[in-house]
Amino acid sequence: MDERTKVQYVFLDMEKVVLNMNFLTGLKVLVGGLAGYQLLSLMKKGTRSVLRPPGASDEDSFLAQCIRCDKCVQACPHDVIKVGDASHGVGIGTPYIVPREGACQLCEDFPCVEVCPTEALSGIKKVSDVKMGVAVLDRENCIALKGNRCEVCYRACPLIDQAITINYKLREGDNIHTIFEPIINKEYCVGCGICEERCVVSEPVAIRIKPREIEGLF
Amino acid sequence: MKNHSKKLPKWTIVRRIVQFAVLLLFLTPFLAEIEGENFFFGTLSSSEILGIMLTDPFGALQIIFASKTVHTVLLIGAVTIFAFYFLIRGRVFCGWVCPVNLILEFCNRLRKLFKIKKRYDVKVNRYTKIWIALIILALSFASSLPVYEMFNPIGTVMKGIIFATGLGVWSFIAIVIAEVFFATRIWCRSLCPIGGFYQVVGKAGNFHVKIDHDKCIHCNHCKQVCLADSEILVPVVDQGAIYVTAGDCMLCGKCVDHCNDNALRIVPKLALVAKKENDMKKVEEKSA
Amino acid sequence: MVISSIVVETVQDKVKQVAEKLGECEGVEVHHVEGYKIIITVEAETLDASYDLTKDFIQITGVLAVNLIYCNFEDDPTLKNKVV
Amino acid sequence: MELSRRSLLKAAAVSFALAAAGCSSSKSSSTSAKQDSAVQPDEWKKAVCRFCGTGCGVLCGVKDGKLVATIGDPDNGSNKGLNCVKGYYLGKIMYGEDRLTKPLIRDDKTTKGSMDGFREATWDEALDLVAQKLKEAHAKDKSRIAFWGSGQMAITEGYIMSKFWKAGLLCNNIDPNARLCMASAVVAFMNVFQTDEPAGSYSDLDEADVFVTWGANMAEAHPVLYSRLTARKVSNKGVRHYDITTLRTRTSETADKVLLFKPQTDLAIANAICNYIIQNKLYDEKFIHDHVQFKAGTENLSHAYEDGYDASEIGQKGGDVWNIEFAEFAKMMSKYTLEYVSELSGVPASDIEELAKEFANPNRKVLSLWTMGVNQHTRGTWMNHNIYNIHFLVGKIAKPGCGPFSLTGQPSACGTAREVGLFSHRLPADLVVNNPQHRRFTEAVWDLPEGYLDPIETPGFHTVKIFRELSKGNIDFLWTASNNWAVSMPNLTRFLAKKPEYQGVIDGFIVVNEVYPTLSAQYADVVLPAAMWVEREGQFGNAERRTAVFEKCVEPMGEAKWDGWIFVQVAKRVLADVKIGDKPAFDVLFGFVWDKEKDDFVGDARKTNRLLFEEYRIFSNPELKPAAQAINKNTEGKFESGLKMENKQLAPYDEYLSHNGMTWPVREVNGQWLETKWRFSYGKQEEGYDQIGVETYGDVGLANDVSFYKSADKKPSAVFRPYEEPAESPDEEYPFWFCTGRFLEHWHSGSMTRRVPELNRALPEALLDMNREDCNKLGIKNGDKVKVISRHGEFEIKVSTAGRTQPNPGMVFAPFFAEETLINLAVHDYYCPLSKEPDYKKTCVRIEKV
Repeated sequence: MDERTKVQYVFLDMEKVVLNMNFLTGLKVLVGGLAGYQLLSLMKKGTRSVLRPPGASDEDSFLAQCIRCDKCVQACPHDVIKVGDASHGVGIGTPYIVPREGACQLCEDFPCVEVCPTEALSGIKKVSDVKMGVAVLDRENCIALKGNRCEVCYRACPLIDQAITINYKLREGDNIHTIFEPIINKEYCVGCGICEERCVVSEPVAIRIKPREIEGLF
Repeated sequence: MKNHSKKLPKWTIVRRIVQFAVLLLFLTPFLAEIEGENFFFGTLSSSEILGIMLTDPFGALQIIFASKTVHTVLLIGAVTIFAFYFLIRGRVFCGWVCPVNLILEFCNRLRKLFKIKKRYDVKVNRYTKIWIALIILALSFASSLPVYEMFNPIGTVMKGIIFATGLGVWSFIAIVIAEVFFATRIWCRSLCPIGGFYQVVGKAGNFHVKIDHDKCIHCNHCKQVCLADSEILVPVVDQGAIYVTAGDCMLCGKCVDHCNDNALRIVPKLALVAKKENDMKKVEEKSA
Repeated sequence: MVISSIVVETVQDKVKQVAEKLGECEGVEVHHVEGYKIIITVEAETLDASYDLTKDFIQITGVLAVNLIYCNFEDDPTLKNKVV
Repeated sequence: MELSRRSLLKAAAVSFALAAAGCSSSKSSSTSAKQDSAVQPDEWKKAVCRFCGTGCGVLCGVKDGKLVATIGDPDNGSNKGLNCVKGYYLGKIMYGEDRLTKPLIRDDKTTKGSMDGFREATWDEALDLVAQKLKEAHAKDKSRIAFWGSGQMAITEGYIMSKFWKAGLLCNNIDPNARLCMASAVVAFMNVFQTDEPAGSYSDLDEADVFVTWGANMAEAHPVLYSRLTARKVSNKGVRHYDITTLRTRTSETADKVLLFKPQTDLAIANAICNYIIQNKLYDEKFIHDHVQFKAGTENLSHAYEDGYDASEIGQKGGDVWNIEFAEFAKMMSKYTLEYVSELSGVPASDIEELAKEFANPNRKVLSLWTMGVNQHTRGTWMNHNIYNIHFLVGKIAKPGCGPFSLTGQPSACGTAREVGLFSHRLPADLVVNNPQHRRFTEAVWDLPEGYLDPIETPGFHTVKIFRELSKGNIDFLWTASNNWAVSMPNLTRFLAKKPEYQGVIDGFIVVNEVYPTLSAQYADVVLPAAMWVEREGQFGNAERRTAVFEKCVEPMGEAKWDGWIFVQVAKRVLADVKIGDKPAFDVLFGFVWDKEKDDFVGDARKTNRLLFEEYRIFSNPELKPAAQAINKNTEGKFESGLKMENKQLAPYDEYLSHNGMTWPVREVNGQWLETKWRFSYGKQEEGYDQIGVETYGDVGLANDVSFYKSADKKPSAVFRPYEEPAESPDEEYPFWFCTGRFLEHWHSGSMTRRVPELNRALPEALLDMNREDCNKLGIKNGDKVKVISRHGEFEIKVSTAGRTQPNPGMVFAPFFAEETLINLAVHDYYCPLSKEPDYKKTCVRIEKV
């Protein structure tokens, strides 16, 4: 058998494929595909405010790169990584963290990043490489700002005295007590969420993590 | 006359053992959580065994299309798996590893057991799954999302057992319903894009079902039990080819086990050689 | 009810007028004005309605940019159907 | 519901936007709905926080017989409505899901160590059993019974127990958990001033120029006081804070200078400061002349680990002191040069010198503050002495903003443990059992025949001794209340029957008054469910001598009963056949508060507490009882001198209710009761000075306008105390110092705060703080589980390098609040030979990765 026969053979297969494609089925697939595309683009907007595990790049490329294999979930020794369900839109099957229910403990060796087969979680060598988000203090509900000695977020912070520092200021109308005001330093805060997990105020929690890079949609 | 007493379905037994072993393997991290390192963990999308990264090549393709970049880690894991199936036969994955197939085989048995009659038995061309796979890759490229991984019932069967989440559960349920009530093996035969992917890869497989034309009595048992599609056996049984070369063959060995005349065997043979021999046989027959 | 928060950036000396204008829109609430930035919340029945409401903000004289910051759409009835 | 959810969502949305836009302001015109408090209380009652020694005032909101809210009392001058996070959630401590509400009896001793094996019982059955066991053991040998009380008992409760045990059972085996916490301070106070508790008050914090914290992590352990210290610093640029510590804590973080010393060398650092002051003649000559007598004492005390230590020769004479001249004192000090001490302690000589200069600077008011780092020390009493020595040399004591101020750890360590005399060697109001005049005075107050208390002239078992004897099977009956010894005692490996030779805790009969199934309850034979915090009326005495009343707000939960009621019920049963003179003993001791017909106290909570307090008040107001006054004034000349009991004069009970508590001595001036903020300091009583005390007993016109009228010869003692080696030092086998302590979120053994979900969430587990360098050496990662092993025991714990405390290499730290991480299994029980307070700060351990 010569080379030509071989090539013929290959083409024969291809031919079969094309011939076997019913036009109508093809149309259906096409329409379905387009509809799916529309749906996906819409759903994509739905994942913006979810906190991703360490090493996630911006949301779009994260969604592109995450193979939804759940290895990070299995690798997390603290069982805090959850898997997105249908309500996460296209984020379905992707890992995320709800700090209030279990914050990232910033393991020294980052097993979640270590096991990621794609680059969805990557680029983390040390804690300061992490940029999951940034903590935001709810100034209305924080009891430390009212003068109570709380600052649980500050003492729980794994980057104590860097990511959260205390601003000592005299309490208004009281010259013998100080307000220990937690200050979040964006350049150091990695967004692990331990502060949110530990905060003693509920409904609403007085310190929350704003997921990284929330950008305008419009 | 030949002895028609039932013989031991050797291939099926071995295959079942492998299928369940794989299932167990993926459950090990959950069945026995050993502190520290598990020798295995992960899902079918991506896993690690003894520290070796294994990644589903079709998933990896989607990631590459979606992210428009190629990463070495991803490649290493995917190429390892790809090479394995490339060397043996693409759809060995479907026949021997995929849990969905296992479950569908089981469903099929149940259906037979309960004698559920299908009012429709929809048939879709077995090449459709290649198109689906292509569309998925195109969609992944266009939407920057690994599209199939969001619905993938294969990953979900595992995850489903473990986490019970994901859209894949729904696609899986849909598949089961279709299997039991509407169409026989339509998912595996015609729709599953991973099957489609491996169907293409399967062209290059180096293991084949071989027929001994002297023994074949054309009883067509083999076609009835074929997990892929009976038509892949047509060239060997009816047209004189020696090897089953269709990309769809899963090397499940069902045809071998069910051939009462021992006409079928699974043999290693380079793909090109097998094709060449097939062609020669054809030429011979024509000339004869 | 879909609730979104938006930072509207304006020409420095138009910030007051813009804030007033925005305040007049239904479902829009102005929370804070600082420098050239205005912080508002938008309430609408669905995501699409939110979008319709906010896409015209850029037309208001003095508005330089409209940035969506946060959007809670879990209560959007249309989305619910689509997803499941 | 929907509306509030919406407003919350909106508030969150706005906060994100504010942050994203980089807006600084919180004064947004946000319309987010204020969280409307779910329930409006019917009435607000006054109480005192039941945690640390600060004594913050709180208001309790009561509705339908339930405590629905607690807030800081804005009218309380001390905390002005502020609380720490524990105080913020104070009310929730009463409503943990597993409150004990029925008496429990264990029939099978082998089930000890768990709550299994208990059966519910009636009060009568439980009380009868307790009384019977107590009576049996008491009849066998008085030394075979013991009561372990607490600085968390209310004053009247401590008073009842003290009276029952000392006068009713004529037994001195009664001690409080304050022994683990304040005993070194107490013994030093008695040695130095012959009267307990500091001269100053919290107001000193508002006036000091220099703060020196010695082994005190105030930022965590005295949160609201620390807010006050910080306020002084924030509002006055020149104010400096020196933190003298063995490991960096949150307190170090705000200090201007941290003097990080090798454990135990604080003794030498204080002496180096004294020496520097002496060598450079920076001392206040006139003050020394007018007020100070110098002494030296026994040295080379060795270490109190063996059971026989107290009875040994050195154990017996360890407390001896004798007078010396100033020159001799100076000579003894001269060894402690900056160079020598710097070498010994690891603190730069320049830092010690700088601090010494601050002390010596006549224009700077210096306030020394200390707690467990100084007290829980194998030379705790000595270390207290050494701090006083510095203040005496420069005359900085008993003046506003100036002074050595010992902080307390518990809400009523002063009020109950110390003032009521719940110690094995004490009687109420600074009196001690081995002084005949003190016994006579006590007999007079308690209507006992003369000489009745002579059987208790020998002090009983101190805390560590009680538990050592219990573990060896030498105590048959132990009763504890308001404490959790099975978590807080050191060397639990010995005390919790983890060794075959120490099974006493299983064999002995143990009664525990408890509110929750703590580890102590799990080792009990009988658990008596006690009323908690504001389920009864009570009184606390805090670190600044402030006595304050907390009102009863709600009924005790279930069948729980007031500790006072439990004590008296048992007393009634035990003393049934005992007579004092010709009267039934029970009637003599408790007849005045007990209604036999009713089988209950004569009045309600208020009346009963008032009656008890008014009797207790006679101790410090002897004019209320002629027989007592006669001994106080020594009118018959039977004794060397009078007693000056009025030095800690108390106001009538109701005065404390109408004020937010008052600091004793409280003096009656023109029908007004006026508190004293600065004892021994002459000035107007109205302004908080000790005018009446100084005028009555002391001398006006001495140096600094102070007069230490309660001290022998009106001169307190500066006692030279040298540096001596710690009990254990790191070696190859046990290379780490292991220090223990407390954190802000949890109170002591965590039995209350860990049942408040918010607090438990804030700090869910105890971690071992380690230095990263050490971790790297041992291959340990943050979060790894390790085993901490000492010569005495071991426990497992997770490692943290997060930095809440920052130990230097060679030092590790863990808090003791978590009963699942029982760190005291490894902590040794070496104690200060003088105060018998164990050293929790310096166990040597090794660390192994699990």
